[in-house]
Amino acid sequence: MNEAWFLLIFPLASAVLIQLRFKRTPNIAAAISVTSVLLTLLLSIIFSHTVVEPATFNWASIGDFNLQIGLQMDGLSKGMMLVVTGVGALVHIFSLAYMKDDESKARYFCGLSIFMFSMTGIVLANNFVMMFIFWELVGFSSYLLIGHWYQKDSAAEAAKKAFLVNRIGDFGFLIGILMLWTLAGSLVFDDMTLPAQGPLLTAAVLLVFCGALGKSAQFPLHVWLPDAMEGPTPVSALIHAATMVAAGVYMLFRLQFSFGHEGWQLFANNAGEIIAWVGVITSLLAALMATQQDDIKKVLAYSTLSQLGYMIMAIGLAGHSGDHGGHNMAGESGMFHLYTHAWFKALLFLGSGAIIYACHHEQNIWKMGGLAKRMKATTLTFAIGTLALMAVPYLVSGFYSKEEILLSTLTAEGEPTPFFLIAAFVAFLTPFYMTRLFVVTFFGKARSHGAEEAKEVNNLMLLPLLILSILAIASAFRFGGIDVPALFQAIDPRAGGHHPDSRAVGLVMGTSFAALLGGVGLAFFLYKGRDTDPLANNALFKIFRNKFYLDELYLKLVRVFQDCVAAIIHFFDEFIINGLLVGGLSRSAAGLGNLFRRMQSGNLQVYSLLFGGGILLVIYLTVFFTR
Amino acid sequence: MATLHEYLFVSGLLFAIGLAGVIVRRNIIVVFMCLEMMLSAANLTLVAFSRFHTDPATGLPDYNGQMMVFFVITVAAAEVAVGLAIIVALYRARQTINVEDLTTMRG
Amino acid sequence: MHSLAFYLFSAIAVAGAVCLVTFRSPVTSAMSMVVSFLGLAALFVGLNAFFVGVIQVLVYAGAIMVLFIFIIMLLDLNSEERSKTCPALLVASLLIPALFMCQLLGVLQSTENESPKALPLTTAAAHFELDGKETKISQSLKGGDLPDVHLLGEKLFTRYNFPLQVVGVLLLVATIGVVSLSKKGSDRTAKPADQ
Amino acid sequence: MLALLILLPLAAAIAILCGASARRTAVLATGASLILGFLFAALWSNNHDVGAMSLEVLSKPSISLSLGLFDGMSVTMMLLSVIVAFAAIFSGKCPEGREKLWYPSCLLITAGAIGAFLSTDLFFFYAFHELALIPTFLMIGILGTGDRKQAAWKITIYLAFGSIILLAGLLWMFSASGADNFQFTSLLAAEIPYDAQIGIAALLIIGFGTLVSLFPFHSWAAPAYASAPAPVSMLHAGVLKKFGLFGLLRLYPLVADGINYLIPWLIVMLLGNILWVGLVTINQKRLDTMLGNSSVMHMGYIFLAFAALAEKGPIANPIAIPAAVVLMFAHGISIAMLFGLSDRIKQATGTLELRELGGLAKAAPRLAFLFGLAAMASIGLPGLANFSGEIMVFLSGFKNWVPEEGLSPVQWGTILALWGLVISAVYMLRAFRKIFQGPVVPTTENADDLNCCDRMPAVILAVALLVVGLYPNSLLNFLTPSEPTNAPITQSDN
Repeated sequence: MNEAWFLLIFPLASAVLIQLRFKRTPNIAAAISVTSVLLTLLLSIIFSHTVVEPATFNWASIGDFNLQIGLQMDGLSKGMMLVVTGVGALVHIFSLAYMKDDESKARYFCGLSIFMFSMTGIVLANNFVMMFIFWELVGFSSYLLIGHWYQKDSAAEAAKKAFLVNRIGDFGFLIGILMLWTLAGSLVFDDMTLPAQGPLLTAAVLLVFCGALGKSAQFPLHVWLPDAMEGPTPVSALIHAATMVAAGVYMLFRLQFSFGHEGWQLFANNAGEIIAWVGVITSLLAALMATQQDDIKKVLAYSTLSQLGYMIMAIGLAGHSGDHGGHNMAGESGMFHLYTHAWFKALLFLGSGAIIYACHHEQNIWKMGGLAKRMKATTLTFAIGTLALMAVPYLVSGFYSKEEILLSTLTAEGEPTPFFLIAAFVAFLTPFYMTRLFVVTFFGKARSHGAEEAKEVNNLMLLPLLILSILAIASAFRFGGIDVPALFQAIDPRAGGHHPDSRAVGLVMGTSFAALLGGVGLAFFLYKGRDTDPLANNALFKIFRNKFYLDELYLKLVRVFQDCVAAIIHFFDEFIINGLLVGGLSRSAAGLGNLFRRMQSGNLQVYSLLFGGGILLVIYLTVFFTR
Repeated sequence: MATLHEYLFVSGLLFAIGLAGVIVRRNIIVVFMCLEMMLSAANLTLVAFSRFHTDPATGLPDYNGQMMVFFVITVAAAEVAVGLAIIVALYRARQTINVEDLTTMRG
Repeated sequence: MHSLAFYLFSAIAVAGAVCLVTFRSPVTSAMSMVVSFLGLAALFVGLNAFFVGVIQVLVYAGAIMVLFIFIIMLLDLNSEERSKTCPALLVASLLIPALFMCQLLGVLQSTENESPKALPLTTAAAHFELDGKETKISQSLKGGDLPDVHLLGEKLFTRYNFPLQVVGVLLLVATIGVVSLSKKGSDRTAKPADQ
Repeated sequence: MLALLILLPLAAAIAILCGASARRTAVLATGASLILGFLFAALWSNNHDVGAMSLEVLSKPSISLSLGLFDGMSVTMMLLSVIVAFAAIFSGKCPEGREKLWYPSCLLITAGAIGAFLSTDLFFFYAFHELALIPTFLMIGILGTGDRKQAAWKITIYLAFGSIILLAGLLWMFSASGADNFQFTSLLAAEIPYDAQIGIAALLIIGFGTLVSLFPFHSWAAPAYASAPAPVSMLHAGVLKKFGLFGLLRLYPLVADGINYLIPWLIVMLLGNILWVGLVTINQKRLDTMLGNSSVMHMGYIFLAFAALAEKGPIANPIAIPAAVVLMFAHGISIAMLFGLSDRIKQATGTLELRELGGLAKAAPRLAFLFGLAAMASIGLPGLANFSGEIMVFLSGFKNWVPEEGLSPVQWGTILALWGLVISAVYMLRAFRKIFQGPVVPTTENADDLNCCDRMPAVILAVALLVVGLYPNSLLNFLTPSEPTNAPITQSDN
């Protein structure tokens, strides 16, 4: 047996054990879950620098048709595994403290283990069917974890919404898989051949992208992610910031990666264009919405959306960027941003978790304030995360990856495209809303009882925060013989040796630096020392606050659809099919039956008469008629 | 000598008379007797064929037909016994054996 | 059988049957049925079916008739009242047998009539010899008699042995059924069916 | 040997009518058939000749009572029958004093279903199914709930209508084939002229389709299942209904061209099942009618596999038949589990109205877990049997896609049918959300959870779902004619 299977077996075994045996002993359950994730982390570290044979296992076979569960052990999956298990392990540890007193702790850890199992499956999948299987399972574990506090209506609704929205994306995803199966000749990534350009390929790529649309919460299917913040905060950090939502990006890049140097051609058509536009629009809308959120987790959720939009845009631009010595700058920069973003976004979410925990489950930033004095270590780590998200030049990892994405939005001649302009505007909005968040939360005076009583969280929570803040700074660090991304097997566009001309670099550097300064400065100016949001009554910002009324629109659409269409169909079903078709049939049967009933007068003489007539008829038919 | 058709005609006539009786009579015992008449008429047909279609091997009457008659008579005897017992039970319960009053079978 | 005897006995049988249907009193009906059955028995004998003729007399004219009359007496039945029969029923009761007769005549028209062949008694005797030895049947055949009962008995106990036993069981079941039906005072008979 | 599977329930039914302890006898008999069923399946995979028997009942036309495991499809359906039968009889709660109707009826349905799947003679194949329908009507009409009289009438009229059309089709097929007996082997060896095939195929699709609640002949199913006692719903929706699909797949080679001609119609009908009935399902306000409609809806996927099969035949599309059979098995198990557990919900809370329920997971976590498992299976969550079937159905739809020719009706059907995945998720999650999640309401406050005994049938069904879901080859091994090659390819060349 291939030892790589243990990557899947440990979390699965943990989930099964907890469900079957340790439901009543939450502490043991937690211990099992943490042990399993630490073991997989250890394995991932070992595997990342050894050669592991690919392993396959026939899952469903009919004649010479095989659906396999197979493990892809290349640089991309190994690097992603390190991110997944790394963030996973830290979140598990954080959860030990955060969920200490929860009454269904065992169920929580069981859900986490299922999630680790499914996410590992997505990362290691060597074919599309396997990826789809784990894709669905990830959605399911997310459903479980969002709905952890299922007795809250909002949590139950959010879990349902997440699952359903993902299902809508998967509808397209599966069609795309089916089409690519024939077009590329195989479902196994390594066996695929690049199909010829044409409308079918464009359609197939777009349909596959639908999967990413749901899972990575891109516009217009982004609505589930902010609601998903109803789940416990560590879950938000693990699933809804660092790993699961990145699965869409990972899937698209895996598809591109499996075609090798020619992979970019997949996106060298209208599909790539559309994907890039979807990404950049999501990025812009989410950033605008983030500027007006009051819930600390919601701000972070929208910022996640915005960053995912960046990544998706980069993947979509792969077709423009082309091949440079075996590297595709745009696609790789998207993947690289996924990698750096995972660490600092997990840090931010866990940090917000610590704050929420300290403030007795208060999530509104306007009811916090002054926390910098009371929670020094948390403030420091949160600040590092914020800096990374703002992409402060040269200091933090976020800068390097965002720089690469912005570079890839330029044309080959270094001219700015519409993508660049919008992305630069988002780069201005990001520091703006993060500064707003930071200033309101940590400075000024405490605005609620919970915030006044806040005190530093315990070491079990601080440890993951510290590790993550180190990674948030260093994960993109490549200097003087130390190459952290290589250590993590991360795809790094800077490793390709492709050097854009200095004019382009200058343009990007200048723009992003200006955007950063502008954003931070404006936010400081607006929010320093405020108790309420000065922009709250502005009509434009109201739209942002209300998420462009998209939720309401969808709700209305669904309601119209459900109430009208379903009612019409129900009407047809009841009256046309049931009433006329069947009713007619049953009425005629009943009428015939009535006629026969009349004949059953109970009078023996009539019976014998009929009997005699019957005999005559039989004789007639048998003797005379046939002749 | 009488021919086959004559026998069959007599048999048919008896059967028809029996059938008419079954239809028209209201006393259930007489109806029953008419039924017996119909059975006997059928027996006559069987015996006639037994005599006229002789066994090709021996030239003697075909006794398979008469076996049938034998069994018909036996079953008829059993039928009469049970039928009359039922009539008696019916009469005890309903105080009538007029078929027009016995309409429990009405649908 | 001479045609004259055939016509005579057929007339008796038919007349008995007509009386059975037409007489209003059940006792008279029963008596006319006896007459009819006796005529039938004679017809059987005329067809060389002596045994069947005999049991027709014994079983029908004897046992069954007695049973009928016994029951009629037991229940102390009166004659049917007049003119309660619905005329449509009356017409139908004539029409259906008439149609039936028409059909029968049609069939008889289209099939070939047969006259009885004389029974080749002496030549048939050879078929009933066992290994060249004479049997009772072959003996009486040679003697010019038709050993009706022997021939029937041979069939009955060889080829029709199994049906015979089944009929025996049937009679047993009928007997038990009759006993249980006529048990007085049991719930089944005491309870009116729908009153 | 195989006759034991039919005789056991029949004998148990007679024994119960004669006064044996009802529940114990019934459970013992079905338990024994469960074990026997697995034994036979194991024997069959070693050596395909397992206890086949044949008894000639009528010589001209030759009709024999022939039982045998004709192929892997029969084995799978036999397994499904014994599993669901045991679960249904074990989990059913008989009303006081009605044991002599309840258990023998269930046992008769079981015997009829198993008989139909084991018959290798067309006549008894049909006759056993009819045998199983009679107690179904009785149980719905006498022991049902709600509007039981009307539901019983509806199902009677519908199924009688379907059966008559089916009978006409079968007789036509028999006479057109020129076979001199009703054995499947001799029937399938025959060929039918193309002109007759279309008519026969249409009759078979309508006849079998009505029995499987194919749109637009589906409206008997939901009210009947809703008012039937739980074991009857489990047995009928889980097992007996599959008879129609089984028959279509079995007789397909005879009318291959005819069905190929009718594919566009078939696609429209199956999309009616998936999309139309799916939307009707969303609109249901009660759990039982919702489950009834959902079982109708899922039949569409199996018909989709059938359409994919008919497009190019079983050689060009080897996935279609196994896909259909796996999905039949999976759906049978999952719907039986859902009906069984919804009965428990009713007993625990006294209602199945969705708006009167809520937060039941608090009082009855085990019930919630098992129901959630079954609901997730029905949605098509990977790792549970339904997904294995559904993914293969969808793959079979695209197996013979020729991109140059654009999308054929089957591919369009597959694409539209995929939307059913969203629809089923909508109604199932909504029901789960309404019943088990949210704040606790008065009806669920003091609800009882499943006890050890109640859990057993559900656990057996859940294990079956998990085994086939986690490792579909466990079932596919029965269904592949030759040994699978171990070559690491995911698809054969197109």
